[in-house]
Amino acid sequence: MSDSYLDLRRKLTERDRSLHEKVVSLEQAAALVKDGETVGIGGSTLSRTPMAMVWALIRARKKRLTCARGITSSEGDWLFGSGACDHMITSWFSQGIVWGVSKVMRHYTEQGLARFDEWSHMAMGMRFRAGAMGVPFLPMRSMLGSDVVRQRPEVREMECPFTGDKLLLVPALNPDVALIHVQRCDAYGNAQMDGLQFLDIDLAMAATRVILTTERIVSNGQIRRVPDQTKIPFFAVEAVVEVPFGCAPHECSGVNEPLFKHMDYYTSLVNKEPVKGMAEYLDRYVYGPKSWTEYLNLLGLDHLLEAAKGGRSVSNA
Amino acid sequence: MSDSYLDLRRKLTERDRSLHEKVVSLEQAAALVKDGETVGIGGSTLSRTPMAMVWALIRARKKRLTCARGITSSEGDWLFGSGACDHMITSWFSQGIVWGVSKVMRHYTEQGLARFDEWSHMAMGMRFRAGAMGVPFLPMRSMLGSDVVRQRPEVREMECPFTGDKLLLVPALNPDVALIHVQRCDAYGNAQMDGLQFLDIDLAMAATRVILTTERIVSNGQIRRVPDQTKIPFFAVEAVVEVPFGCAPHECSGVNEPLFKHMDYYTSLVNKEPVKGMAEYLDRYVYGPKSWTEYLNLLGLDHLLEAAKGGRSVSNA
Amino acid sequence: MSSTAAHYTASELLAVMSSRLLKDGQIVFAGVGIPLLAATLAQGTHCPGLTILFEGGVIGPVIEPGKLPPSTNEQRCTVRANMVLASTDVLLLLQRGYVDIGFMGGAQIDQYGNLNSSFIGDPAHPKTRLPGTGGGNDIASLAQMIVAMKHEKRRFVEEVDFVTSPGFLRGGTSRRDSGLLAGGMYRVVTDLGIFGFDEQTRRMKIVALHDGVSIEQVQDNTGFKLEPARDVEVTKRPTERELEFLRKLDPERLYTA
Amino acid sequence: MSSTAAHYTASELLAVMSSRLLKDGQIVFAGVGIPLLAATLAQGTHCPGLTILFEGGVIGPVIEPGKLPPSTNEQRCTVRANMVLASTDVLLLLQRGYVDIGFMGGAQIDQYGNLNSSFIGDPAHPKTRLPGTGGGNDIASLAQMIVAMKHEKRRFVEEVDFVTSPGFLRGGTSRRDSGLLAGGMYRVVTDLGIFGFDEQTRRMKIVALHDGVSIEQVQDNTGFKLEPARDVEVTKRPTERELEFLRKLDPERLYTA
Repeated sequence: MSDSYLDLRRKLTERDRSLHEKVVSLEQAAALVKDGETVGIGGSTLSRTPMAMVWALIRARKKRLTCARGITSSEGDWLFGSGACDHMITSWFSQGIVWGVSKVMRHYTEQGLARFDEWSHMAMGMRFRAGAMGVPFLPMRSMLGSDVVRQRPEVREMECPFTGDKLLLVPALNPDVALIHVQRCDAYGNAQMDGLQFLDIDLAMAATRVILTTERIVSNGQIRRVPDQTKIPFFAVEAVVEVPFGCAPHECSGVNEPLFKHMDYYTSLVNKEPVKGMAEYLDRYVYGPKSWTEYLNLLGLDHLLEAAKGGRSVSNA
Repeated sequence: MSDSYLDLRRKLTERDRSLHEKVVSLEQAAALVKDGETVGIGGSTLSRTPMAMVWALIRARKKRLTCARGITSSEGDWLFGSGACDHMITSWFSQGIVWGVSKVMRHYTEQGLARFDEWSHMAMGMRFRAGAMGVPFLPMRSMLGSDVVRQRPEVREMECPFTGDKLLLVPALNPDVALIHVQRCDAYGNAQMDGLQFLDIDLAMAATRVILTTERIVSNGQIRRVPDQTKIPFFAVEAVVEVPFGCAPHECSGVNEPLFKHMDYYTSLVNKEPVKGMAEYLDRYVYGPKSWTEYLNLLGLDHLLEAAKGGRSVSNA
Repeated sequence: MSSTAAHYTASELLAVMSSRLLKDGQIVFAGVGIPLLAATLAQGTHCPGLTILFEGGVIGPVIEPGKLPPSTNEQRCTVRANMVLASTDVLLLLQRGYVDIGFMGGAQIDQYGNLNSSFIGDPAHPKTRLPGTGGGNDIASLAQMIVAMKHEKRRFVEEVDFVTSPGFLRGGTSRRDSGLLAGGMYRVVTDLGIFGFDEQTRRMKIVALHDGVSIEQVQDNTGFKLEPARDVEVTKRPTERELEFLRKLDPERLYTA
Repeated sequence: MSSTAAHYTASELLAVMSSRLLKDGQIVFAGVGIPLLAATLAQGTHCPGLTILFEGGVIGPVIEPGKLPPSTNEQRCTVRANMVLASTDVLLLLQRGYVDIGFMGGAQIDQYGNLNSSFIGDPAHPKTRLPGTGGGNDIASLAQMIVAMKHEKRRFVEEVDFVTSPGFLRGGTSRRDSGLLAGGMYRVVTDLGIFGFDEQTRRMKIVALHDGVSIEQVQDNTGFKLEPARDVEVTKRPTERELEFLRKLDPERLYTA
């Protein structure tokens, strides 16, 4: 985060940015993330969360990750509860509005076991956008005057040299790696996504490298037929993993709605006993299964197909 | 351009921003532009230029317009030569690389009859983007050190409070009106476009109001089936005009390639005698025809269909 | 008035009263729950040309009865929308000035309309860490606000523990002095009445009371002194049509129980 | 060497010599004309993994022989591209640091590699108003540059009338001191030779001469003193394969006549 402009550029040039195949397994992709790195997480709340990749990072016993996301849901619980992450940078952190306040988030933050830096949602967007643009900050007009800004020594206020308006300058956030799940991409990492984009495009361009998970890998020819649908260019991408239902139990637009019954079960389990409940959940659902497919099986094929029916039919209306 | 933040907001709230039909004729749309206003022009060079709207403004004998565009081609000649515009804000101004330097642009700028403010292309993009974001400026890292910046008293240099880097702050450009041509939109102004977007989306959101010309008007239902393809929201739009081949003699992606033979004829005519040649051209092609369709007829149906064949087949490869 | 209309929940009352504050043609940035119900109700009654925006990145969706989205970041929010765009860009519409009304719920509010959704107790050692602002701070900073919430003394406090979403901050010109040039609290809608803010002091005041509610009852449930406006009106009870619309919209009573 | 290879135009020489400077895997921001021909030639010879970016907003297009785009803002630029994006965003890739080489033509260059495409004569009262920078200033400000141009005394001047696209400005550290932290002139390719810039003074120097060209000939066609590098190489003449590729690409000789 405190890299100089030239450091940020150098990190990009150190990568092989030619058009080459980069399809790997979840485990191989997890090995690309180092302990202590800053990880940007795509999607928002219950939507297009790169859950399979978060699951793989926890299984790989990552430590001391700093994670950043627009709005954080149960994947934040997992990251805190597993010990993979001790620092979330986000605008909102719970399991989802319908389940009330996350007791896991409360336990870790109130006990001082982990840090939750709060920014406004637009500020998160501006920080990724500044990072994507290669500028050290962007100016904005919210957060001013509130206590949210008083908790954030990272910002600066300025008087606009053009208008005299008071503006808030928020610093660029350039994660070491971004985890992003898309509906389709090619083997090189040219990614196309449907529905809500959230902050993902700025996040992808702000990060030093992107790990893509995708519902399916399509041919480069398919991408090239509609290049104006490509949202992330291959040269930003370090690895591509094909993971059907890679957001479960969260949703993926046009693919599946959230697995609400599983989320109900999950929240009641971990909110009852944030540490013990989470340990039980992680043992059973994250460390236990041999593969992501086995994890999906644990969620239940009937539940999965029901959620998929809802996801596929969302635009039928 | 020197409106305060609250003035800019007020101008938006003065418009009827409800979902309502706003289909008008070219002539009615031209009446929405007032003498002396700042007009942002969509597209770039020979592409997706809102030529029909420029044509209509000239026929309506507009005066003292300030026009802004990423890259300016022969529509800039028309605007200078007709007397509709005496001030272009752009990064490049000629007829197109293949025709050399525009003698019309040269005549008007070298004789001091009109002003051509030069900014870098990215600076034009940043100025529209700042306008679209509701901030008074954006920071950037180019133009510094060059003579381009020395000609621009509008900018400020700053030392970044985060990094100490020298940055250029370019002021927001919020045109009174933006003219944008799209492949399709609905009667409310929800616009979808194919291929190159250029600066159009930022321009649309920076402007106080948008006049859309479109190859065809589609139903709102068609728009709502793929809302993630909508690029300009209806509430930014003041008027919608259906104008097939509305970019001729320039191109519209997927619709027609440039009418090169007409452009060859045009450039040889006006570059030989910038004033007299232009007067002749305007009389014949702009003031003369009774309608845009009659103008297209003057270009030649054979030429038009040939260009359309090229435009339609561009993605066949 | 029919017997159906005679019975309604506090949440239904909130939704109806809030919906009546919306005007046709407005662009409303809405949260899920009461705000979304109220905005949809307004569309179905007196505001056919009302446009809803969602924080996830949605302009002008159609809310299907029985398929309420669980958050503003979910695909159900995009159904038959006019436009889906990046979250950052929909939030920037607030900053650009395209939004007439920001409309959200509140957990804790103070006399100047400041909202807290971050911390109960001292932020350095909080009793409770709440989920935080989301887009709330941006909405409250950049648009005229309507807030719908239950009227309880612990929620209506003299000074919030933490200003997550700014109202008029410390009153007077303090909001503008902080650099927040536009927007501000317009109305707070509760199950007891409707509240506005004094033009000078920016303190909350009573604008209207719901049928059968007294000023004393409001004051008893408020942790600071509430002045009545010059003419305190009495609101009209929810109509059968309004209640039926709401019950069709939310048949499982997720938000209106 | 065959007889075909023995005959080539100055433009063909420029295209071939420039293409050889490109390396596989690079991301090249290319203008139309010689730069695009050279980049496409490189793809067809030693750089199959080279990616071309266009200012209009294109990543990784496929250039079809005989269908060269007339500008970098035209739909032909998008044919079979990997991605099409806003012009502002493709230019921001330069600022972010994603571009290895900016590659353009030049009308007038000076001893520090500054390019002028804005004014001939005094900018306040110019003899000739030229079209201006387009994206040239951005490319030259933010990326390592290769410039391909005809070698004429009136084009190679001691000091350009106007710095449109910055090289090393006034030499030494002046470029960096101006805030341009990255990029800078890498090579100038002409029909006489290949030129680089001294690491300290940042003045142009002779890196290589084309077959049969003397240092004197270069100096006679240059408006400032050109020092030779320590070892001035002699370039290898264009091969038959290179020339055939170019002639297939541009059968109408739009850019190679």
